[in-house]
This record gives sequence, C-alpha cells and structure tokens, in this order.
Amino acid sequence: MGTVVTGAAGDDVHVIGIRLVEMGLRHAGHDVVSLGALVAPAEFVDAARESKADAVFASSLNGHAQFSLAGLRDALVEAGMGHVLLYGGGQLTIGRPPWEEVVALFVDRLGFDRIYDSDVPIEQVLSDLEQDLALRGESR
Amino acid sequence: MGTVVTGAAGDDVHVIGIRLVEMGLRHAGHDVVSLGALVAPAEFVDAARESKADAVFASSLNGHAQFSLAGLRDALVEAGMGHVLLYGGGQLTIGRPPWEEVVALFVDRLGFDRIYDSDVPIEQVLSDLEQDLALRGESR
Amino acid sequence: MTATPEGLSDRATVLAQYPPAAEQLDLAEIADFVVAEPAHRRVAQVRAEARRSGRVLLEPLAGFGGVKQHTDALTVLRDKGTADILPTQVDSQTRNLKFDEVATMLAEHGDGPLPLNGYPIVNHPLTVTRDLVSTVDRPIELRIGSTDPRLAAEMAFAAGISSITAGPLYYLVHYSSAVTVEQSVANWGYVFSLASWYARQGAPVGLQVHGLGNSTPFPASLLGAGAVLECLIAAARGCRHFAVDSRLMGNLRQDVASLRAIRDAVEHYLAQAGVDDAVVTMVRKTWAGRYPADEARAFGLISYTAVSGMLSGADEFISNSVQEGVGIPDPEANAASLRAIRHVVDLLGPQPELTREDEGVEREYALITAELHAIVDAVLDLGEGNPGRGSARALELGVLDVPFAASRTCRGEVVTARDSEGAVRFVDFGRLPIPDWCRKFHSDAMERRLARTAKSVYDVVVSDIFSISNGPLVEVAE
Amino acid sequence: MTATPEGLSDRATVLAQYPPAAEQLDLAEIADFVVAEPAHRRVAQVRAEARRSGRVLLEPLAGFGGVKQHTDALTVLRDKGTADILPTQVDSQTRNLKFDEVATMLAEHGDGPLPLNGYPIVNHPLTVTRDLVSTVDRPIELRIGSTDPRLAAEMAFAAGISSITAGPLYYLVHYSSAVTVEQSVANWGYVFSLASWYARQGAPVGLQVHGLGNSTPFPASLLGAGAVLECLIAAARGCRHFAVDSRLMGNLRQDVASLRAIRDAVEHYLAQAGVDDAVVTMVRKTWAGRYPADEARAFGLISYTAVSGMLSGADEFISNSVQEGVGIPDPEANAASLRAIRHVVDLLGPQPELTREDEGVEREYALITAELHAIVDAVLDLGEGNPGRGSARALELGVLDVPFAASRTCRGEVVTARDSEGAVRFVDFGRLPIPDWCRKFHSDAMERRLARTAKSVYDVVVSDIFSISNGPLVEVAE
Ligand code: B12
Ligand code: B12
Repeated sequence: MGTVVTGAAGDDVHVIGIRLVEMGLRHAGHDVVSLGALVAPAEFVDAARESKADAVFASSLNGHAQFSLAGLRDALVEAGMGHVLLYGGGQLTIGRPPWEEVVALFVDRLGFDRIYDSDVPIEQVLSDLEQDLALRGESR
Repeated sequence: MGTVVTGAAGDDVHVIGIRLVEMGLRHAGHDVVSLGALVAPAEFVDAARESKADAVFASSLNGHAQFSLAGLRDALVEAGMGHVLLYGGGQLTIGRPPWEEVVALFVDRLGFDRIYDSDVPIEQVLSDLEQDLALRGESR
Repeated sequence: MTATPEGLSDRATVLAQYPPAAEQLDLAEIADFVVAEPAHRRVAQVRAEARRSGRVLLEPLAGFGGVKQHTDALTVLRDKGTADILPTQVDSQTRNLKFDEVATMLAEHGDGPLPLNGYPIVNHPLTVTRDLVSTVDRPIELRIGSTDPRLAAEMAFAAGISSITAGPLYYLVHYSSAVTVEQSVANWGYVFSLASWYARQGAPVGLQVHGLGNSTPFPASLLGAGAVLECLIAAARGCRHFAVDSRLMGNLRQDVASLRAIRDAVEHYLAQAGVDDAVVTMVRKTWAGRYPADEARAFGLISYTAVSGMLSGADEFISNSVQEGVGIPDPEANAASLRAIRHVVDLLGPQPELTREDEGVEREYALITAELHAIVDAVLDLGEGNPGRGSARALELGVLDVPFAASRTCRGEVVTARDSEGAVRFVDFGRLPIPDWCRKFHSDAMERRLARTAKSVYDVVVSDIFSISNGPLVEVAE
Repeated sequence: MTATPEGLSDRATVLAQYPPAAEQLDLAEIADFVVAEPAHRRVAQVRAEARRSGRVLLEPLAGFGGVKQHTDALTVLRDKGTADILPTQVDSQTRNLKFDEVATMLAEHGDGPLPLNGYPIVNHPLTVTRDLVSTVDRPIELRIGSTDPRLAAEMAFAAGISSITAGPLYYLVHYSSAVTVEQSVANWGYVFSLASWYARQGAPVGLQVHGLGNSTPFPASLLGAGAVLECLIAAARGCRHFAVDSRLMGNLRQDVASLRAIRDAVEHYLAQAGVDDAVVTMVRKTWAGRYPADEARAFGLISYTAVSGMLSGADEFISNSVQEGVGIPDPEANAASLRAIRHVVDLLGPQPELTREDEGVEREYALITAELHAIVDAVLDLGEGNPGRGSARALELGVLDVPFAASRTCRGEVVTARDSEGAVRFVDFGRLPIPDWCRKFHSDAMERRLARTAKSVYDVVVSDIFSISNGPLVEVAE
C-alpha cells in the first residue's frame, strides 16, 4: 500500500471524479493526501515531498490539462521526487482526439507514467497502481 | 369553379394528404371526383373524361411517383383530354433532392402543370388553381 | 407433403401464387426446422418473457430489397440500436403479389441493392432467409401491409421469422382500396391458422395487432375496438400471442389511459370468448403521422413517446426513426433513434407508471372503455358473435368507421380533432354507437376548444393533423 | 461620475482591478444607456412576461472568446435554436481576475478565435459588447462561475446584458477552493447592490439563482435550501427578480415535487423577510452531471428533462447540449438540442402539470419541504436572521454541507445515493438538521435498495453517480 497525493490541476474545479478515485484508493488501503480543486504544480510537489508520496494523481477535465500539467514532472524531478509515479485522468483534451495523440503528449512528452480516459473503471486504476508499486518495490 | 379528379397514384396508399386537399377544394366550391388510393393512370383518365374534369390532382408519397405518374399526361392527351390541368403533390421523390431536379422531372419531362412540396399550404394550391382556371377560361 | 392442416384448405391455391416458392415449402421439413430454432429467436417467447421480467423491448422499422443490404441494416440495428426484435418490412410488389416482376428484378440486379421498398420474402430463396435469421440471431417480425399476406407468411414462418403484423381490418382499411372485408378476413384467417399450426409444432408465432388507428388524431376507443376485433378473429383460429398497439396520440393522460384501457379490453373480450391462455403484451408505437423534417425535433418527439409509453406501462416500443419526415432512414440514424428511446426507457425503468389516481387518466380510461365496449358489442351483435362477419357489416353500416381511410369499405363520416389540452375528440361521430354521456363529453371539450379560437371547425381539423409534426399540440396563436 | 451608490462603497477597489475597463464605466452615461435599451432585451422582464403568458423559455449554454465567434454562436442559437434568452459564459481567466493575461492574448489574436473557454467580458471594450447585445437583439444572461464577479458584472450590465447567474454559495462551494464564505458573500453582495442600482434606474437586472446542487444525485431539500438562502442574501440588497433552479435528478415524481417545493419555499421565505414584490420563476436545468458520450442517448436525456420540467410546471429550461459528454458543443448541435426540447415543450404546452394528487409527488413534496425548512431555519438561527452570516456558520458546523464540493469550507460528510425507484436519498446525513421522520424515510428507502443488491454501499454510491449517463437510473443487474 502506498501514499497518493490527489488533486484537480490548475484552474480546474472538477473534483467529483478525483474524489471518487480517492474513495477507491482509501477503500483499497492506500493513504490519500487530497488537495481538492485548483491545485498548482508547486502544491502537488510540496505535498508529495511532505508526505513522502509514492504517487501523484492529477485530474483535469476542463480542457486545460496540457497547460496546467505541463511542468509537473520537471518540478517533481527538481524537488528530488523524480521517482514518484505520476498518473493523469479526467478529460485531458478538448474534444476527443485519437487516444494515441493524448498518450504521445502526456506520457511521451510530459512524463506521465499512466493516463486514463474518463471511461476507465476505478478498479483498473487500482490494479495498475498495485502493479507499479510492486515493481518499484522490487527495483529499489 | 371547376371539377377536379383526385387520387393517390399507382401502388400508393397515402391518402390523408390528398383527402385534405379534397376538403379544401370542396370548401372553395369546386366539384371533386375522389378516386382514393391505388389509382392507375387509366382510372384517372376515365374519371376525367366522364366528369369533364378541368384538372387532375395526383398524389404520391411512397417514393414511386416517377414510375406511377410517368404515363399520365400522354394518356390524357391520347384520350383527347390534353387540356386538363395536371397537378402533382405529396413526396414525389425518395429523400429530398434539390427542388429544381424534381421540377425538371415532373414538369419538364412528365408534363405536369404544377407540382408541390409537402410543405405547401392548401390555400396556395387553391389560389394557383383559381388563377390557372381563369387563364384557361380566357384563352378558350 | 403431409395432409392439409386445419384451416389451410386453400393451401394449394396459395402455393400456386408462385410455384418457385411453393416448391421449397415442405411442412414436414419445416416442422423439424422450426422446432430446432433456438427459443431466443422466437418473438412470442421473447415478448412473454420480457413481460414477466419487466424488460422493455424495442423494435425499429426497416426493410431492404437486397439480402446483403437488409442483413447489414438489421445488424446495425441489433449492434448499435439495442433492438430486441428486428423487423423485416416487405416490399410493395410482394404485398401486391407481383412475384414475377420481383423475379425479373432479382435476375437483373443479382446480389446488389434492389429498387424495392422492402424485403421480397417470397422471391428470396428459403435458405437465404434462413441464413438471414441465423446470422442476425434475433427474433424477427414480418411487417406486411397487405390484404393477401398468405404466401409471404408461408415463406417467412418457414424461414424462422416468428411473428407477423396483423391486420385483417387494419390493412384492409389503410392499405387497400377495392378489397372486401370478407376477402381480407379470409386471407388473414389463413395466416392465423398457419400460425396455429406452428404453435402446434411447438414453435408459436406471434401477432403484432394494429387495431384500426390511422395517422391523424385518432380516438383510442376506435383504435382499441379494432384491436379487440382483430384479436378475436385471430383467437378463433387458435392464435394466442398478441402484442397490441396503443399508438401515441400526444396527450399524455389520454395516452396513458389508452394503453391500459386497450389492454384491459383485449383481455376482457378474449376471456369472454373463452380464451384463457392468451399472452397479451402492449406496444406503444411512436407517432404514426407526419413527422418533423428536422431530426432534432424528431428526437424530441420520439423521446416524448418513450416517456409516455413508460408512464403507461408499455411492454414494448415500435419506433419510427428521426428521419421519418424526410425519407427512408439510413440504418445508423434508425439505430440512433432507438438509443434515444432506450435511454429514456432506462431512466424510467425503475419508476412506477402514472397511477390511475390521476384524475385526468382516470377520466380518459372510463371514456375510452365505455366507447370501446359499445363499439365492440355492437359489432359482435351484427356478426352474431362472429367478429369477422360483424366487422364487415359494421363497416358497411358505419358502426365501424375511420376518417381518412384508403379503403372504399369505410364510410368516412367520422371526424376528429384535438381539445384544448390536445386530447383527441370526436367532432362528428358518424354512425358510431358512442354512448350519450361520452358524446356530451366530446362535444363539450370541442366547444371549449372552439370558443378559444377564431378558426372554423374545418381549419381546426386540418391544423390538428399537422400539430404533432409542427410542435404545438394545440396551436397557440389562435 | 455620480456619488457612490448604496452598497457599492467598494466600487473604487473593484474598478482598480483593471483600469482600462474602469475608464469606460461612467454611471451617468450607463443610466441613460440602459433605460433606452428596449424592454424585449431585458431578461427579468421577459421572464416575468413569460410566466404571465405561459410561454416556456429556453436558454442554452455558450461562451466563446472572440467577439465574432461568440456573436456567430449566439446568432445560430437564436435563429436555429428557438432560444429566448441567450447566454454569455465567461472564461476562466476572467473568473480568476487575470485581466492582464487576457489582454496579452487579445493583442496576439486580434479578431480571431481565442484560446479561452468563455467570453472575456472585462477585456472586450464596452462598445463591442453593446454591439453584441444589439446585434443579437435578445435578452442576454451573464454566466459566471466565480466568487469575485464584481468587475465582470459592472462591464456586463453597463453593456445591456441584463441578468447574471448567482452565486454566493453555489460558486463558492463548487468553483473555489480556499475562498471564505464571507468573501464570496461580500463580493456577490456588491453585484446584488449593483443590480439594484440598475433597477432604480428603471432597468432591473435578473438573477438566475443556482442553489447548492452539484452534479451527482443531489437532494432537492439541500438544493432548495441553498436557493432560498441565496435569494434572501440578494433580496436584502434589493434584488427582486429570481429565476430559481430546480435541476433534473432523474426520478420524475421527485423532480416534479422538487420544482414545486422550491418555488413555494422561496416565496415563503421571501414573504417572511418582508419582500412582497419579488418575481420568482422556476428553471429546470438539464442534468448537470456526466453525460452520455453518445449524442443519441443525450437527445433522450435532454428530452426526458423537458418532459419532467413541463410536468413540473417549469417556466424555463436551461440546457446542456447533446455534445456535453464529449466537449465544447458546436453551436449547430447546441441549437439542435434546444429544438428537441422545444418540440417537447410544444407538445406538453397545453397539457396540465402532474397534479399533487399523485401519491408519489405528494410524499416527495412533503419530505422536501420539511427538510428544506429545517435546514433554512437552522441557518437563519445561526446567522441571527442574517442569511449570509448564517450560511458561513452553517457550512463550518456542517448544518449546510455538500458532497463532492470543490471548496474547503464544506465538511463533505453528507453522502447520497438513489433508492430503488431512482429517487435521491441521503445515505449519510452528516450534521444536517434533518427531521427524524425524514431520516427514517431515507433510511428505509435505502435499506430496500440495498436489500436488492449484492453491492456495498460504497459501490452503490459510486455507480449512482454514473447512472443517468449510462442509462439505467438504478442499475438493473445487481
Ligand atoms: C459536472 C461538470 C461540471 C461541474 C463540476 C463540479 C465540480 N466541482 O466537480 C461544474 C458545473 C462546476 C462545471 C464547470 C465547468 N465546466 Co464542466 N463538466 C461537468 C460534467 C458535466 C461532468 C464531469 C463529472 O463530474 N463527471 C463525473 C466523474 C465521476 O467522472 P470524471 O470526472 O471523468 O472522473 C472519472 C474518470 O475520469 C477518472 N478520473 C478522473 N480524474 C482522474 C485522475 C486520475 C489520476 C485517474 C487515474 C483517474 C481519474 O475517475 C473518475 C471515476 O470514474 C462534464 C461533461 C461530462 N463529462 O459529461 C463537464 C465538462 C468537463 N466541463 C467543461 C467545461 C468547459 C466547464 C467550464 C469551463 C464551463 C464554463 N465555461 O463555465 C466550467 C468551469 C470549470 C473550471 N474552472 O474548471 C467541459 C470540458 C471541455 C473539454 N474538456 O473539452 C465538459 C466536458 C463539458 C462540455 N462538453 O463542454 N462542470
Ligand atoms: C402516414 C404515413 C403512412 C400511412 C398512410 C395512411 C394512409 N392510408 O394514408 C401508412 C402507415 C399506411 C404508411 C405506409 C407506408 N409508407 Co408511409 N408515411 C406516412 C407518413 C408518416 C405521413 C404521411 C402523411 O399522412 N402526412 C400528412 C399529410 C397531410 O401530408 P401530405 O401527405 O404530405 O399532404 C399534404 C401535401 O403534400 C399536399 N399534397 C399531397 N398530395 C397532393 C397532391 C396534389 C395534387 C397537391 C396539389 C397537393 C398534395 O397537401 C397535403 C396537405 O397539406 C410519412 C412520413 C412523413 N411525411 O412524416 C410516411 C412516408 C410517406 N411513408 C413512406 C413509406 C416508404 C411507406 C411504406 C412503403 C412503408 C413500408 N415499407 O411499409 C408503406 C406503404 C405505403 C404504400 N404502399 O403506399 C415513406 C416514403 C419514402 C419517400 N418518399 O422517400 C415516408 C416518407 C416515411 C419514411 N421516412 O420512410 N405510411
């Protein structure tokens, strides 16, 4: 079980989805540091450092994700938290472009470990996290 | 005021529209010879001859108009009733092609005097008929 | 071939209508085939089960000439339309028994799309239609607007198509011109006997009963009277599976009452005829008259139908598409129309129907029931208990009558319109045996409507035919 | 400039937020301008008149950054959407007072489309927005999810935009994180005083009051308590035109009761506060939570909303588009969505609402009313009659509480779900002062639901958030 920092990024107030994810995380036995709405990159980083988090779950629905999540991985690296798992979800784009494009942007370029479409079942996220945490445990 | 033969042409059973037109014709003082549904060209011609009709109103909605109304003008001419006004209405085509095409087919090629879209107000038909009848009256 | 089964003494004549079809119709082989058909493809069974479980069924309308085109369309409706029952609408040539013309067309076009407005069930080989049935793997209903559907029914049932729209009065009145009631009842009687033969083999065939409704504001009592009579005619030949139409007319309370009243009346008269093993399910058909040319408005209209049906306790919807006002719908749009309805069905699924405690519903129910019974009783009297004979006499005398009929058997003296709440009312009762208190109710309601408008009765009658398509159920700026 | 009007003592501070805007805001000039604006563009007037005449109003949601793009969108919604009131949604930058950033963007993009999610009302010149108003020539409502809408309101009203979505509690709870109740109430108080100033000039500004609802299954009592409190806060500053939201939650009877109960409660508490000249109209907002990604299903959903609103006696619909589940809708799809609703409105227009004689409606009405009064009375007690102060204390203590709030002022202890008929129920009352008999009702209803499913409460709560979007209001295969 790990510690996860959660929040809706940047100027985003859509919190319902990430709160459901939080409920799922707690249910599965993880510790959750919930930052709520309108979370700036620095706040994610600070909370991750303070809580010695294993993962940061950043949510974005309002279409601004590519701006509001842009510096997050770098900021984590700078703060010496480069190893933290970074997951993104919600509606990461305006409209619904092909999923490969979304992955290319957020995973390949912005350094997310995993991103999710809004149709993802929470169980899927939980099992991915478990796997990733296990892998990290082994590799450390 | 004139005598009008009405009917739904060929294999068409859609009679509601033409019955409304009949109601309008009677209301305006015309005599109506109503043939109802499934009327073959010969039936139109016979009725027109017998009633010394001024006009034939042929309706078609089921998309077969271009077949079921094809020989009507010629049959009228052959029967010595070439002078009869020939109006068509309903949904003369399958789908909704540009109106010019419909006119080209039914007026230019099949010899209709006037054809109408299904949105036509009955008043419009009545006033057109009155005008056409008046013109014929003068020219005879 | 086995001995001619009960009620099918005309079979040789029917088969002679098109020998190439007849050759494929061996009752012994058919009996083996249909019993082996899986139950989930039997319309009657699926309807009965849905009624028990509460699942609401959807059926679209569709029919294409070419086998591939038709199969593809049904596949889209199945996969993208959440359709529970699939339709196979028959083309006009087949309905008019012009099998040779169809054969010529088939010879010319081969496998491609055909210039036919439906599936030529008699001309396509039996094996081809059997393949269709097993490929789409859903219960299929034959939809056939005809007064002589006998050979088509033979071919359809033998292929595993397990239900048919029926029809002795409905198709006579709205799809024929010079045919007599007796002819139509006899032809349909043949189909009903054929359906019973299948039931005896263990593969019951369903009937989707239309009633008398047309595509203008139509009184539910008259609609239901037709349905009762058609059910009685079919039941006398042994049919037991009735999916009865109660079509949308627009006023919610009246439409809720209508479905209930018709269901109760059909059950009442079947019981009175000694039939105690019938399965009656109720269909709400979407508005059957002129549609908005605008798809968005049509979405509103069919979704409204779905709400009305769910609040009525409908077991099934049979739906036009949102392209109805424009032309033959493409299968994708047809499927989308079903999904809109499905969404409403889903939302209202767990919610109880509108109760009769609603004053308006209660009043309409009483009115419809009284009128319907008065009409049916009068028809049965005229036929001395025989519903077919009674209907023939009744149409002649105007005891049954329909406005805007295609058939010359109808007097066409009845006139209808909407009252100020959009409920359908009689403006002229013609010779219908409507009880006095009901007459007064209709007249009073229409008086109130007319008092509010400067229009003539004629203009009101005309404009009400367009109202559902235009939007305002009762014109606002009167 | 004239002396600072009542309630606007902070005006200098507000204007200092963005001097280039402030320069254009001369109250004397504005007074002349707005009085000369034609009445048919005044939202408050149009709403009051519609309530009298029975015409049901439609308003879509839309907001684009560029003037031309926004004007074009509103024109489409006007001409093709039958919209009576047009929206102008403000972008996020403006809501967060980042006017300099917007200025940079405007300088870069000129007249073209802007990468903003709404219309930057503060940055576009006053004359430009005035042109917009006169070009579209319809009443316009500013839609602004912000806890500091002061300068935006100044610019909007001065341009002839005659209504604003309000907000002191709603926008605090759902659109902010660290803002205090006091701040939000004070900022919105300024807007209400400004609106009253306009009323005194003879050009009343309307308020579209949200209440507390969120985008999950949300209890109508809590929604309505928020609306009452927001109306009281605004009324204390002199506002008199309230279009109050009663949003769709899915269960028809509950939604019918909800609209009535909220209307009655708002009128009751306004009267109790001595306000006897208010105009209260009721809005049914379409479902505000997750939408189906499928437009066809979304057509079903919004059409269902229209039926529910009409049966509730709604005066107006504010509607999401059928593309809500996908992304920012294009204006054509937005207009089509309105036409679907309009068609339903047309059909149900002449039909009476669902009467309270319906047992289910009656029961829900009593329940909502009792809970709503209990909550509002407790809040007013905490504020010693001051609804703003009371709300602040109440949120702190959990006497007002909302699940899934964005704001940290909410305790978030309340949990809700659906009962087996899809009606919204409390699963956890948190610290809400809900009367005992109501608690028992909710608990019993949820017990019945949970008895029918193998799921945990947690799973039920989660799945109910998705149910309207998926279809089945209550999951079927439990
Ligand atoms: C509810 C809602 C709101 C509410 C939000 C309330 C709140 N405080 O949470 C309100 C009304 C406040 C709102 C406001 C706005 N909204 Co909004 N809103 C929605 C709506 C209808 C549903 C969102 C929702 O709650 N879904 C339900 C939850 C449970 O699902 P979810 O969020 O997708 O989360 C699930 C998964 O995605 C996943 N998940 C989510 N986050 C994460 C993160 C991680 C790490 C992981 C692993 C998984 C995960 O888990 C969840 C559980 O399954 C959507 C449309 C839609 N989708 O139907 C629009 C939508 C998201 N909103 C939109 C917009 C534009 C706005 C506004 C800017 C509108 C405006 N101009 O005023 C404002 C401003 C918001 C802001 N500043 O951020 C747009 C976004 C456009 C785009 N992306 O292309 C949408 C798509 C609507 C539209 N079609 O225009 N909105
Ligand atoms: C009601 C209806 C039926 C009823 C007809 C009842 C009856 N006996 O009249 C029934 C259910 C029987 C029926 C059957 C069929 N129908 Co149909 N039907 C309709 C529907 C819904 C409305 C037609 C109507 O009554 N409109 C109301 C009247 C008042 O309007 P109107 O007819 O247009 O008439 C007005 C004007 O056009 C004008 N007018 C009409 N005729 C004339 C003539 C003259 C000379 C003048 C001056 C004016 C004029 O005046 C009238 C008053 O304003 C339309 C779809 C739609 N439009 O919404 C489909 C429609 C016409 N039907 C169609 C089809 C295909 C059929 C079937 C073949 C379906 C099938 N496969 O089973 C069958 C068979 C019919 C046959 N053999 O002819 C198609 C036609 C396709 C096309 N043209 O592209 C349509 C468009 C539906 C669709 N989208 O597929 N149908």
